[in-house]
Amino acid sequence: MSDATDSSGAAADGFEPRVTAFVCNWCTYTGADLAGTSRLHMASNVRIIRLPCTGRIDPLFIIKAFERGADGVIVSGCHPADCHYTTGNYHARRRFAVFHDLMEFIGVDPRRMTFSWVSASEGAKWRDVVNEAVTSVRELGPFQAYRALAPKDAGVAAPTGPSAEAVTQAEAS
Amino acid sequence: MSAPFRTLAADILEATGINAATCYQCGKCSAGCPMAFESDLRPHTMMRLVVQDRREAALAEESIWLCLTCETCSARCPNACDPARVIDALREMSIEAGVADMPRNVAAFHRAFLEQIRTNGRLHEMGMVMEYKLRSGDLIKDVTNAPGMLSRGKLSFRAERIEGVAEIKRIFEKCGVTL
Amino acid sequence: MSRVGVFVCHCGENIARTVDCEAVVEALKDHPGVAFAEDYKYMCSDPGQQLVKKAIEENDLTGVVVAACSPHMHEKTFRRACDQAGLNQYMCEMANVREHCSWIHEDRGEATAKAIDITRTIVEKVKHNKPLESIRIPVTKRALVIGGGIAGIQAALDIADGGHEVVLVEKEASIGGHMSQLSETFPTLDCSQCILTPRMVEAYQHPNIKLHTWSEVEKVDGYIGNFNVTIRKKARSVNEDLCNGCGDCQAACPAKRIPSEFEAGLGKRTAIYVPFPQAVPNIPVLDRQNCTLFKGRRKGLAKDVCGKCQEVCLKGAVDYDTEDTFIEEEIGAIVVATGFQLYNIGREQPEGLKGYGEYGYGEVPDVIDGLQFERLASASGPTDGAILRPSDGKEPKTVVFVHCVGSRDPEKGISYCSKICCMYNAKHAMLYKHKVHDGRAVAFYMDIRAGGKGYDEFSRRAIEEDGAEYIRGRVSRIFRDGDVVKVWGYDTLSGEQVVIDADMVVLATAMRPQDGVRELAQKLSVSTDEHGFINEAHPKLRPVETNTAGVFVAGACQAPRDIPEAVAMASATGAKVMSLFSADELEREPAVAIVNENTCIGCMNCAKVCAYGAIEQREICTVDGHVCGHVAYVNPGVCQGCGTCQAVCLSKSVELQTFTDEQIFSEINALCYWE
Amino acid sequence: MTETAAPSRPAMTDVAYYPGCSLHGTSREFDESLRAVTAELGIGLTEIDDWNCCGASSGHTTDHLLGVALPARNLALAEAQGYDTVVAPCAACYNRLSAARLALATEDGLAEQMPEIIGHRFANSVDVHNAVELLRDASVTIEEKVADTLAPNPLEGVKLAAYYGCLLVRPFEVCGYDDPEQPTSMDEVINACGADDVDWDMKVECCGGAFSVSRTASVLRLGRAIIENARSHGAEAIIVACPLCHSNLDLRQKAMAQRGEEPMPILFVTQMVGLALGLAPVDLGLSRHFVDTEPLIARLVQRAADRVVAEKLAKEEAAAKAAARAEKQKVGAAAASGGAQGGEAP
Repeated sequence: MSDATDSSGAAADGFEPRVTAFVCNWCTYTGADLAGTSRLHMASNVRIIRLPCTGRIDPLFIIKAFERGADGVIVSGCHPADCHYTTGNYHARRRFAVFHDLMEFIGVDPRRMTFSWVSASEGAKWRDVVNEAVTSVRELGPFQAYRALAPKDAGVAAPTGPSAEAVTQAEAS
Repeated sequence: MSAPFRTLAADILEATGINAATCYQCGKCSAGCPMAFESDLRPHTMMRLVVQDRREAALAEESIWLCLTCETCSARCPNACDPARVIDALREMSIEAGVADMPRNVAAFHRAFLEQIRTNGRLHEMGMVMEYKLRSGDLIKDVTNAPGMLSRGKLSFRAERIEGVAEIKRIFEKCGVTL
Repeated sequence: MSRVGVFVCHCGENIARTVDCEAVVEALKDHPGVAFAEDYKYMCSDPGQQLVKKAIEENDLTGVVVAACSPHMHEKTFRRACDQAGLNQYMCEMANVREHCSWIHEDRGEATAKAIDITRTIVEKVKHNKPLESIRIPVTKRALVIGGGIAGIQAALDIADGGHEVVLVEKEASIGGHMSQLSETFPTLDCSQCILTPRMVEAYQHPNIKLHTWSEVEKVDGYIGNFNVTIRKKARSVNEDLCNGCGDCQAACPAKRIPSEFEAGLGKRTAIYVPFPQAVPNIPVLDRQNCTLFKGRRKGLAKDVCGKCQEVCLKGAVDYDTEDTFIEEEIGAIVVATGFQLYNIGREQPEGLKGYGEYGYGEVPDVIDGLQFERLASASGPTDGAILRPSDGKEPKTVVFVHCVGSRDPEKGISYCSKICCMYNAKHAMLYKHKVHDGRAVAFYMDIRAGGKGYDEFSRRAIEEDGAEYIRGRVSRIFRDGDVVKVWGYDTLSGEQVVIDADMVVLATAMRPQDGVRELAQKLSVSTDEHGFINEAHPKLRPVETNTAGVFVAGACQAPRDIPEAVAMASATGAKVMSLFSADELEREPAVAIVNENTCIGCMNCAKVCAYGAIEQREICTVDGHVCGHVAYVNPGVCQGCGTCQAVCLSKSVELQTFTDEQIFSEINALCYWE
Repeated sequence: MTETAAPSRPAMTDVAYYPGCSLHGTSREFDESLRAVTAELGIGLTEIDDWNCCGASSGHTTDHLLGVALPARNLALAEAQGYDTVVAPCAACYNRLSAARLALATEDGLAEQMPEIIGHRFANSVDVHNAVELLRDASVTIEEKVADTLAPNPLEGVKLAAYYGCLLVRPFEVCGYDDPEQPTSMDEVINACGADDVDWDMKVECCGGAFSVSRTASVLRLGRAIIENARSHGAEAIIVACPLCHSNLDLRQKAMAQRGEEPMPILFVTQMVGLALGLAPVDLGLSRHFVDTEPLIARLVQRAADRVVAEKLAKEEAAAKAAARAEKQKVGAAAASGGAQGGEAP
């Protein structure tokens, strides 16, 4: 299935997707550091938000990102069984298995989401995850479905907490 | 079936789902193989040939026709490599590749056996033995037993033929087995 | 209104090459809440740090963002600088524009744009940072060592010699573990007892070591530096203070035919017994399961049918009515050294394992395991060191040693290599040949794994000098055929089947974790692998730590280990414990979750997902003191700051400091916006 | 009695019967004895209509698909004829049918192509059992029947070696009804017949199977080892449930035997049960063997008769003793009652 509105799909000319990555501090963030120290070049569309553990990731973060106009989201943490916090990534995995189904419901093409495990030693894998995610989102085109939901003060002045819409969206699950 | 660029291991994997690389050559299979005494190659050496991608050697090997399919090797394999199944597959390939250099009598036996099934739907031992003798050429052996068999009512001259024999012929065709 | 200072580092050329640092400064200067922005060549250098401090003081900044390298690199550096300048260190964050930007992009435009985004995001986060104080936890300087084998003894001695109290808990009647059962040890062939016994005595007599034998760990509460441990002292029926170890009770006991655990079933013991002559402490225990008196009591007989041991005990130390007692200990650090047990080939197997039907399920009398051979070869063993086979006591002229029984056999459920078998098989072959000169020692192996100082030389010696016959191949079948044990093998090197009529077969069965390790791990909230071995925190860099702070692991309970390794690990845990005890207080980052009791609905979802058991339920009371509900409470000492609890909190009442929803949402808002 | 003592496995009542070619030919005694025994035990066997050869072992030896398709047709027929269980006494057939069942259940796309190949609808819904399984599950009934037979049980205390061979127990994934290395099911049946199972070493070693005709030399070598081991453990006969094993050990035994060796009778498990149930040897096809079974049977019957006599004598003796004791006591009691105060009771 694709996004809820017709506005997406055909890629706009020269469209550069904005992809937000939620990564854990111990595996993927460090893996991304390694990619840097190994000078592995990759697409520049991804912005990383550092969290202690994928277990910390609230699905609302992802919904919020889309609501605020992200075209794609990456969630990446330690490999199963390698979690710095023992089991955090298992909870995350379970949570996102559910969330993945929820996405179609809330009108986001699941292909806009990338879930992956990247360990601290997998700089190259991180590069591939980034490049693949960016390419596939680029093909999908800009994500417009939530534009309507955008707060009038679209920009950087940050409202705190999730917007009412996002919450209701999530609770609808 | 096996494209030239395909490794033997790949073909085995496709045919049997067994990754020959899992064999660590411990030899437990060969230690229990009842035919190891008579055949040049033993279960674990077969696995080795597959890993080494020595297709010709493996398919032309007489030993694959000396396997009793008693499954002792597979039953005791520590790594679930299932050599018996692999050797089954090697036999099939050997026939398909036409390099089948099975001992004349073993081949003859299988042919005779299947021929019986195809024509009657059931095995007619008397007919089978006849057929086998003709194909293999060793006419003397077992002649001594035949009379005993007959007198004990174990052999009959009349073959049982089933009604669905046409279906059986069809099965052979569908499976692409020609004799 | 927050006043954030932004400091953009060139990192020489590392950042500046692809990121236009001035442009970043320009972009951030007018960003709401930014009071100061400047770039510098080497921000981490001393002048760079001075620049930061100065800026903080002059512009009384409420927050600092350093756009430079990864926080894993210099976060500490700059937080210290802020601290020195009087700004709470947790108001300082790094914007990673090097590893995550300048180093991985070529296009200067793109890189700069991204650098601006990254920095802006962190600024938005810092705006919502709160001044935090690092957590300080007091440390109880007393260690608990679980398991009195060689690893446990070594750990206990090292810590005790370091001047700290140690509580050593052993579930058997004596310390010493498996090493005390061994005859001689590879590769030096020195007598195990001779090198171990002094250590046992030393541990027993050490003023800093409190020894609890015939005891088990019942309950573990608390956290690093502050554990509260309950120890179950199993009913011994012998008063440890009164008993003088004269052994009269043992002599008097009528039940003499009980298979001895210490002799691996090859010897017999009494119901009241000291497991072996050199036992420490030399105080017997009464095995109530096999005791005539207790059998009688279980039958409900009116009066006791026995009581010999009590009668003969001049000290009156025997007491049939003792019961399990519990002692509580305040503990600062825990060392787990529960060791191993041998896999047996029998029909009955624990979940996930299979027995060896092809080897007769252990029902062939002259097929024994490695430990049993140790007892046969031991001078203090049931045969006084003579190699005699169990079935008829004859001296075996042909002995077959089989490597990898269970080990490296995924089909039986054990995929790993038990590591020590190659060595002790070589040793057994040697010992046998030394004792039975005209005997024949045949070893079936898959690979000889003799990695270790003097190890390979040792196993070669078994072959070259002592004439052990090594045959490369696994054994297919072992069965009793009349007087001999038939062994069907295969020599993969000569390509021939081998059938050996052996008089005795010794199986090198796999090393397994002790039973009950999983339960113990649960109590300690440390994790185990699929086989039940305790997981270390990091296989390379934290080999003796576990994922629970303050709990360390030594010896064969972590993976198959030989004696030198077990001892090395034990000493390593000793060092870890000592460094933990070196300070009176532990300092930890305040990256912990806190619960808002006013909004918490007490669903305890958080507790369910917490891997550390850091969250407990707390009663809340009204002013007049009666309970009006429950809320979650996070123990800051135990919490490791993963934030999983926050993600599952229904009422958004638990919050991970340093990663609050507020902070993260503002990051998201800063990143994502409609053009 | 049956209710209370019945094992967890209920004995089967009405099942489809797949004899396989051997039981219509060289091993017809297996068929005869099975029919006789099941009739006695009240198990209804109905031969699958128009069954075909399962192809063992040449089928799967030469072509995997053929090795699946031939058995599949029979399973399909059983389904169509309304059965959920098939009994295949021949170990080879049992193994092939079960193997096909497993392959069809596990290998992707295999089951789908079956209808097309075999020309029948096919749901892979029938269970496959072997004769030993059938009898083991009925062992309680067997014990009862044996107890109820008037004639003395000729198998009482006779040492019999249960020979499983390969195809009954291997591979475990396929058979799985018994331990592949130390099976006990046939021993259970032996015990149910009142005989003693021999603890020997060749229970699951291969006898040379399909090479009976094509590589007689191998068969002689392997068969000899088996018979010797059974003999050395004191077995009076070897019990089998596989036509291949039977013909190898029975028909080839003359060639294996060395001078002066007592021939070792080879009995089908069903023939053994038949004897215990008191059925006539000829109805069990025991006259069809190459190794003459008459000496054995004569010996056993004689022994049974002697035993009965011995027991009878023993009973009478015991009765006499008891009477004598009773007499003594009467006297003693009289003495006690008449005796002085404090006279001790006997």
